Amino acid sequence: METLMAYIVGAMFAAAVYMMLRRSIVKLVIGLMLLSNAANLLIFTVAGMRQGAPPLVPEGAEVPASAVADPLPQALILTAIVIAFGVLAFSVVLIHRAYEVVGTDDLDRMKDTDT
Amino acid sequence: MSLAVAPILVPLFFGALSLALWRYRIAQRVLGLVGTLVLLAVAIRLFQVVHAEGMVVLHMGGWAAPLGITLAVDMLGAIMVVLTGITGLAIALFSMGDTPERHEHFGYYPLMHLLLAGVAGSFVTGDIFNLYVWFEVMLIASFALLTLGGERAQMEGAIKYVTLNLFSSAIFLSAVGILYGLLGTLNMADIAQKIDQVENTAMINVVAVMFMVAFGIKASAFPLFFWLPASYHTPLVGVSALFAGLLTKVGVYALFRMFTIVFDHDVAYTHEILVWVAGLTMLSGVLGAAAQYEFRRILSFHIVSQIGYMILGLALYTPLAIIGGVFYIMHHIIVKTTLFLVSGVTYRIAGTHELKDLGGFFRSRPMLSVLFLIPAFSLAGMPPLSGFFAKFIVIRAGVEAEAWGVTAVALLVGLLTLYSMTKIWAEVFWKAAPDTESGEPAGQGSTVGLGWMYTAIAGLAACTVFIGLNGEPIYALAETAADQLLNPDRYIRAVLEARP
Amino acid sequence: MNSFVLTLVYSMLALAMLMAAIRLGKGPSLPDRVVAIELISSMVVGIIGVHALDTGVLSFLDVAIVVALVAFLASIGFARFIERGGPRE
Amino acid sequence: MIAFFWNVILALLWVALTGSFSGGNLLAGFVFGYLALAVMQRHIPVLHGYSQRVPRFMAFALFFLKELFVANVRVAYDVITPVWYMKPGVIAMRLEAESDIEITLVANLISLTPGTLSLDVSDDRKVLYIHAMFMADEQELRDSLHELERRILRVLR
Amino acid sequence: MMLLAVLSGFILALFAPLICRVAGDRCGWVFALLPATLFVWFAWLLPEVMANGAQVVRYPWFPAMEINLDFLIDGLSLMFALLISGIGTFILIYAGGYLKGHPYLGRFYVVMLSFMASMLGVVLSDNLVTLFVFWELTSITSYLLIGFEHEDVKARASALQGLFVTVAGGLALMAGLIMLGTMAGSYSLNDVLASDADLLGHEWAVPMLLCILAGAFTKSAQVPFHFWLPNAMAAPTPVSAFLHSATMVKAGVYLLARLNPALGEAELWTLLLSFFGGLTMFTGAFMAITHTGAKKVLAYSTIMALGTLVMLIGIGTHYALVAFATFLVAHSLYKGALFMIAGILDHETGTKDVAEMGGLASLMPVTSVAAAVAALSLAGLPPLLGFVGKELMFEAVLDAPAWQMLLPVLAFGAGIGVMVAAGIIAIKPFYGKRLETPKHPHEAPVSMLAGPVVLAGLSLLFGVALFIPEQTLVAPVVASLGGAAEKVHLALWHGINMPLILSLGCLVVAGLILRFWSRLQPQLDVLREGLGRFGPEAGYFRIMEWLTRIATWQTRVLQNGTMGNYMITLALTTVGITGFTLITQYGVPLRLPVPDSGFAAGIALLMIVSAFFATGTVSRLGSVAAMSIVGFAVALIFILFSAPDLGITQILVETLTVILLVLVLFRLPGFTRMSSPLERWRDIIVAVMVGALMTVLILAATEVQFFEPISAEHVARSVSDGHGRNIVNVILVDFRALDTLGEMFVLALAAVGVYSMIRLKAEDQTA
Amino acid sequence: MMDLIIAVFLISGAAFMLLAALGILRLPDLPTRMHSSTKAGAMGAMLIMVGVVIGFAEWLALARGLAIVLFIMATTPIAAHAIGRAGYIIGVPLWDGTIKDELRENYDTRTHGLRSDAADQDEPRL
Amino acid sequence: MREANTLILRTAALLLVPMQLLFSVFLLLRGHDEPGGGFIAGLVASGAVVLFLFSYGVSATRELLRVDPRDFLGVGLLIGLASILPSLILGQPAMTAQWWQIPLPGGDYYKFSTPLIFDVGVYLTVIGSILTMVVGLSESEESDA
Ligand code: NA
Ligand code: NA
Repeated sequence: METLMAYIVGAMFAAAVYMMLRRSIVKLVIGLMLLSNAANLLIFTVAGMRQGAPPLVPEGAEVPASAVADPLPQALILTAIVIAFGVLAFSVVLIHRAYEVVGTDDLDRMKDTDT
Repeated sequence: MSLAVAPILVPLFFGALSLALWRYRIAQRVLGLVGTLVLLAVAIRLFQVVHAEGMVVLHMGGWAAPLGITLAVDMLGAIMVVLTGITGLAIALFSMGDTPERHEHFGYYPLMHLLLAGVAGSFVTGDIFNLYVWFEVMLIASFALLTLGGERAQMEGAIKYVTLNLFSSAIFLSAVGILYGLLGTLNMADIAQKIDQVENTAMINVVAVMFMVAFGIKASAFPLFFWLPASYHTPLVGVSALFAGLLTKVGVYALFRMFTIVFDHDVAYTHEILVWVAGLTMLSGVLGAAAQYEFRRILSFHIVSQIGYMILGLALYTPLAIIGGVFYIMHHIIVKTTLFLVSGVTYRIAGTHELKDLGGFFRSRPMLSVLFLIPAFSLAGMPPLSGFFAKFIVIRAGVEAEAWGVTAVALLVGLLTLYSMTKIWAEVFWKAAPDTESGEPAGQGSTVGLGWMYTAIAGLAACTVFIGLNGEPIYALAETAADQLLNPDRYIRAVLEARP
Repeated sequence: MNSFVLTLVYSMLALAMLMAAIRLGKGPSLPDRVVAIELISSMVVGIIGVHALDTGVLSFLDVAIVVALVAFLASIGFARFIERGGPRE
Repeated sequence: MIAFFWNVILALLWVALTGSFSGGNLLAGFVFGYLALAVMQRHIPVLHGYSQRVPRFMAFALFFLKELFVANVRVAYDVITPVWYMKPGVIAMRLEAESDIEITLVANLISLTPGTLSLDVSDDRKVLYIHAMFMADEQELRDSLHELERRILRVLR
Repeated sequence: MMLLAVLSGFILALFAPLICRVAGDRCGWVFALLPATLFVWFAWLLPEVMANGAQVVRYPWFPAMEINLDFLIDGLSLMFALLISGIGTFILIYAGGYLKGHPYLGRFYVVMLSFMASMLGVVLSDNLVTLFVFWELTSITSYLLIGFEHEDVKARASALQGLFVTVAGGLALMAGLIMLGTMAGSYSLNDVLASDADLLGHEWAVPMLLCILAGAFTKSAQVPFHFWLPNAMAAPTPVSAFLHSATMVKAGVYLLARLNPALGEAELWTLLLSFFGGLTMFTGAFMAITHTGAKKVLAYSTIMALGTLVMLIGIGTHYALVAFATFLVAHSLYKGALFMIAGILDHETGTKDVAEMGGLASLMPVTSVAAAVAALSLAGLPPLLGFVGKELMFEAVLDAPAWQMLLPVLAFGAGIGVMVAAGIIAIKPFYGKRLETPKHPHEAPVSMLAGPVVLAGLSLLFGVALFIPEQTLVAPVVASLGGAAEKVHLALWHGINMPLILSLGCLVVAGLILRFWSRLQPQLDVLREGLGRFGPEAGYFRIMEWLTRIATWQTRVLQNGTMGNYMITLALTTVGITGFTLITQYGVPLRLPVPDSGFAAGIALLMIVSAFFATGTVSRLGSVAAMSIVGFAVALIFILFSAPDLGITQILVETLTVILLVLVLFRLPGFTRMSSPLERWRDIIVAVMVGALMTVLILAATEVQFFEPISAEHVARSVSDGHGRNIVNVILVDFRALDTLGEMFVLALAAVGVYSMIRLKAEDQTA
Repeated sequence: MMDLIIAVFLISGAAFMLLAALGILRLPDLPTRMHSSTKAGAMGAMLIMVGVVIGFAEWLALARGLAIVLFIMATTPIAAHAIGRAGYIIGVPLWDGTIKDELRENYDTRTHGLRSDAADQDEPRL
Repeated sequence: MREANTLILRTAALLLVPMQLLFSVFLLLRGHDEPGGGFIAGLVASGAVVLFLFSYGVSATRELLRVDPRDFLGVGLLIGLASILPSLILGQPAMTAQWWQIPLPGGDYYKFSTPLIFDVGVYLTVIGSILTMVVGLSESEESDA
């Protein structure tokens, strides 16, 4: 599965970057969403994927009966998901405000600060 | 014995408290000052302990490394934390006089505290993923601070800032993931120790390079710096100053941390890249500044350029070079903050940042002029200010390492920096103010609160003079820091062998 | 559980999801797409159930509960958006 | 509703008293509680008719499942076959249900039954607008809808 | 004591504004007390140094970097110190008169005193770095002095030019000094001069030499860096007088003289110094006669003198060294005097153009006499010290080891030039027809006359009583330069020899030129303009212009404001550097995907198809809808691969994201296609490159695992030590609770950011 | 035997899902598609849950299964109502074969008010 | 403007919101042992309030909550930080978990701990954050309309 996921995640990164390269700020949102999903899946994939063995200890047991999926990357991804959500929420509102203030959704017309 | 986490918890606490008291503006202001003062106090205490004991290691939650998150404060970390405190306090003081009421109503102070928490967290943590988390805390606090005014330029700048930094975060996160996949650990000391045991370091190099890109973006290294000049001149001046002083330095710090303690396995490859990065960063930043005619824009481009010097210190990877890099970081945080704060005063008085519309300040405000000249000449590396010694050490390291090309660039960039600073000096201070009879700035702005602002600026300027005139003890600190960075074994042992 | 049955069920669900996704892609109106999402969230509940049985991990059912309880909020959000006069596409 | 609440509390009390928190024990507690309430209902006004309502609910559930299944098959047939047999349309249905809960439940259960979909309630809450798929015999449709409403109300009232 | 002596200027500078306020118009006299005291003290040190040789006084400052406030006291440094403090005394007095009533007099003295102190620091420092520190301080302070009349655009430009050129050289000097220090193994000048190390045989020798010369040449205004000096005349006259006579520009000369014992043997040193020195000498003299502004003429004559001094160090013979020392003293005296006189002239007449002056001698008798004496010294006529210096110089060039014929020719030309210049300064304004000037001239006040009179008087006194400079100044200097002090013997009359003949020749030609001076002016103007167009100053302007142009171009290319370009750069940098590392060091681990679970593969495919749909669709809402399918699919992947917590979180977050999006998207425009097909293809290529990199990275990373993950311990200790059966949650709230703490704050920050953005907007609307 | 029952429930559930998917793919307009998705989807999920609960044969599974079914039954029609209504209000076109529309005339597009008076006098026959 | 989806949605919300809130508390409390925890629970609870918000509008939601969402935020963060206090007071490394067995009637114990307090802090913070954003956005939407 990791091999397939490698291609899938790569494709997702590509899609994310493509969207982030668009001139429309609205599309940027989609790019950011894809980007964080791609990064999370990358961690998930690289850490190794195991089916049907969630890192839970059965009631009454000290340790899981058999090998379980690595819980640490899961914790990391959970953190990353929530962080990405916060960032995305902020970005969405930022983009909205930018659109309101600048009056265009064309990134190429938001050059005031640079030139 | 949880001193190591204090620089994080203090601003977090004051930030949370300010948020809880969001209705009370005065409370926010008081907490702003008190919080940064306490932060500085604990930072200094932490520094003292580190100074005495070499390193402070804290296993959070009592989980010994590498199981939990371990905070590991060595000299570099301690220095950075103290600088965070100093900058924080200066900004808080300045903000007392310069922050519009409506910004105070909408979270200015909590955001400031939490930004400091993120910065301090990045400096004390010894865990790579935890570093990511503090980066994000810092980043999103900076996003919010950047957009706090709601102006057009802020929005435009923020979009670039946000997007490019998120790209960096994604690469950072991916690199952490791959690193974990390879080594199965997140603790920096453990990573370093395990890398030492890896024979074929090809993949380690790949990850190292990814970190280099991610931190390079945060540090605004060439060719990844675009977000910085696009945004740093847009927010409130206090915010600009805080960013200018601290934020990019966190990226630089991360490079220093990772490319000494952790990725020292193939210096010939990794640090050679950094040499190029350093040279090009210095040059492109300073040229960018030369093309600008707006006070804060010039300063912003100079951040980029100066980052190059710091990276150069790391890239040359000799003890002296690392010392120079650390010294440079210390100097630059203070000086850059001061310069931005000065721009705040001129803006307050004249209502513009455009050089062509400014003028007459030497005539009307000699004190401010002196307070500009000191950091400006310091930034340009003029003796006997802090910047001179910073530059001198790096250049000397460059000469001793026979890195002629990049050393020549560093020298040239110093000259061009001076050019920019004199440009500001001539236009803002020397030149008579345009459009006024008296040649003095028009003075639309209110002068209420200027006292706070001057206090902050004067305090920081005193720091740069102090470092300049009293380089020896500062050098000794940088030397200790460099020594620790170049002997990762000590760091590794301290972290992995410390008991909770 | 019989692996053939599971494979069959999985395949059917996968096919179903694919078809729903096609509707999502085709639209033509936003409500059409939302209907597809709604259906897919039901399928997700089913899939999680089957997977829980497949692996014998009861805890997965909790995920299904959350989906069943919360996923419809997206539809409500879309509906509200549509009614508030969001541009029609 | 209050009676049901009581029943649940009794069940929980049972669980607490027996000290074993398993589904079976909870169910047992519920059954014993139900019996207790059935005995008591004559003396306590809020419990009136509770014992009848539970079997009525069971019966309704079975009826509903049957309806659900049958109607689903009907829709399925039309979906699978290439030609459309359906005659869709939007009809207005006079509501017997009065309270918010009743209206909502009626509307939702109508929505859950294949072939009908509650679109909206009029502002005066007297009419439910329904999209129906098979309107070949409109009267039969209306009858079945009213039948469903009556059954629901019987469980509720 | 030495430290105090050097730093006293800085300390006094701190109080200068206060003193000015208290002492009022007489503050110049007060300030002059300091250099006067220092002069006496240095003079008092002189006999001891002559008797016992060089002394080094050490004060630790920054010992870790070998940067210390060490001072080297020998003949050379004391002679310079005496000149600085001595002339400085009169300059400070003079400035009080010249700038009387100026609103910024306090600021002026702050910088002036700092400048003086810096200059003392340069000449007295034993430490290479400290020397450099003071060196740069002179650049900074002179920048502030040149730009003193800062509301005049020309003053600002000139100040910048001076600073830019000298600091440019200064930076090279820094590199050179570091190299020198490293090669010699010490940053102490005394050690360097006494070093046994084969400095000239070291592989760094040539770059080191070139760097140091670059610093010295720029500071001392050698061709082709000389142009900043005449422009520096924008400064108030007391500044020019000080800068030109004894300080600033002499710093370079001092440095060369100082290092001569260590580096003088290098052939390159001899060649470069004598060539550029000679060239500068000639150019300065020639340019002097093409100008009519008194200060300009003097400035070029300074360049001539600087060239001469450098050339003499380069020649390096005994005569040359004696000539160097003598000429140095002579020049400091007459140049100081002449500048102050020029200042008096423009102060009294209101014009700077000598051509507009005439017949002032009767109105300003004292000034005219002082001018005459100083000018004679400048012209090199007996019995003034300038004559002795010039004779010695001719002597030196005639047997110079390098550039055999060239140097005497240049020297002859220069001799003519300075004579003409002297004539312009001393004759033209004072004698001949009385011309009307903007202001009615009077004799200058005492404060302004004291300097010229004393300095001119000394020029005369030293010329007549040659033993005084010989024993007190020249011999110690020659000793410091590595020459034979005991062989020093100065005399006015050496018999009829080649130098004398040359001098006479100069006099004749100069007389002729002066006779026809006004008639020559038009031709000279043409010449000057031609030089202005092609000379080094034009080069400077071109460099500055190119700097701006390159900077603008670079900024336009890099920081062009186009977000797409930024992203592409970032993406390609990432791909380039990471991909390069991966491919060259690891290889390309391509494997075909063989999913072990068909269903999971299906979900993954659904995910990516939806993602592509979200990217490709023209419908904004379709895109958002597709993204929620992506979210569901990701959640399913998490669930199928044993991460229920992740699955739940993903679904919840996805749902809330949709809600947020619809709340905001409502007020945003739809997708519009803005890029051209070409741009789209470019973006697709970039995106595919990033995607390919990530794929290859994952493929490689999943092939290699060096160590077992540490999480085995988390699993083992979750229940026993963490008291929880959901290991992920135990990690989140216990093992790695700090992450979660940070993450809480991230969410809170996002909320505060969002809230402030929308609320501040609401306030805008109501406002 | 038990396995067979489970298999029947699972497969029929999946079949309903498939049916729902086919429905929303094939059916001609928004309301008819919603008929297919909401009912068949919920039905499918419920059937699968029954199979799952039987398969686990645990009280906890039953409780969870019941909760899932309950939640699905509670939320699906609400979502359907919201979307259907929204789609109708913004005028997503109905299929040509639609034979009747008693809502349109009662709906005030300006105030978004919905009257009852013009409705068919459809008194419930008791 | 007519409030969207009045009757059916409002009534359904009245039924569903308590269910969701209850479920969120359930997820919170048992998150240490089974899937769940402060984040997940907080997200579910936020979902519940969002449903209420969509059905009844901003002012009704504000009444329901009684306090400003931003107060949740500050309080949640402070609770999260407060969970660190016991370890600091006891002089243990910061964030060291403390476990207390609280006896229940019937001989059982309830495990009360600082991680739980921490998780409650997370829970409130998540609710506070999301509600601050969503309520704020809805408000500005209403003021726009
Ligand atoms: Na020589
Ligand atoms: Na977390």
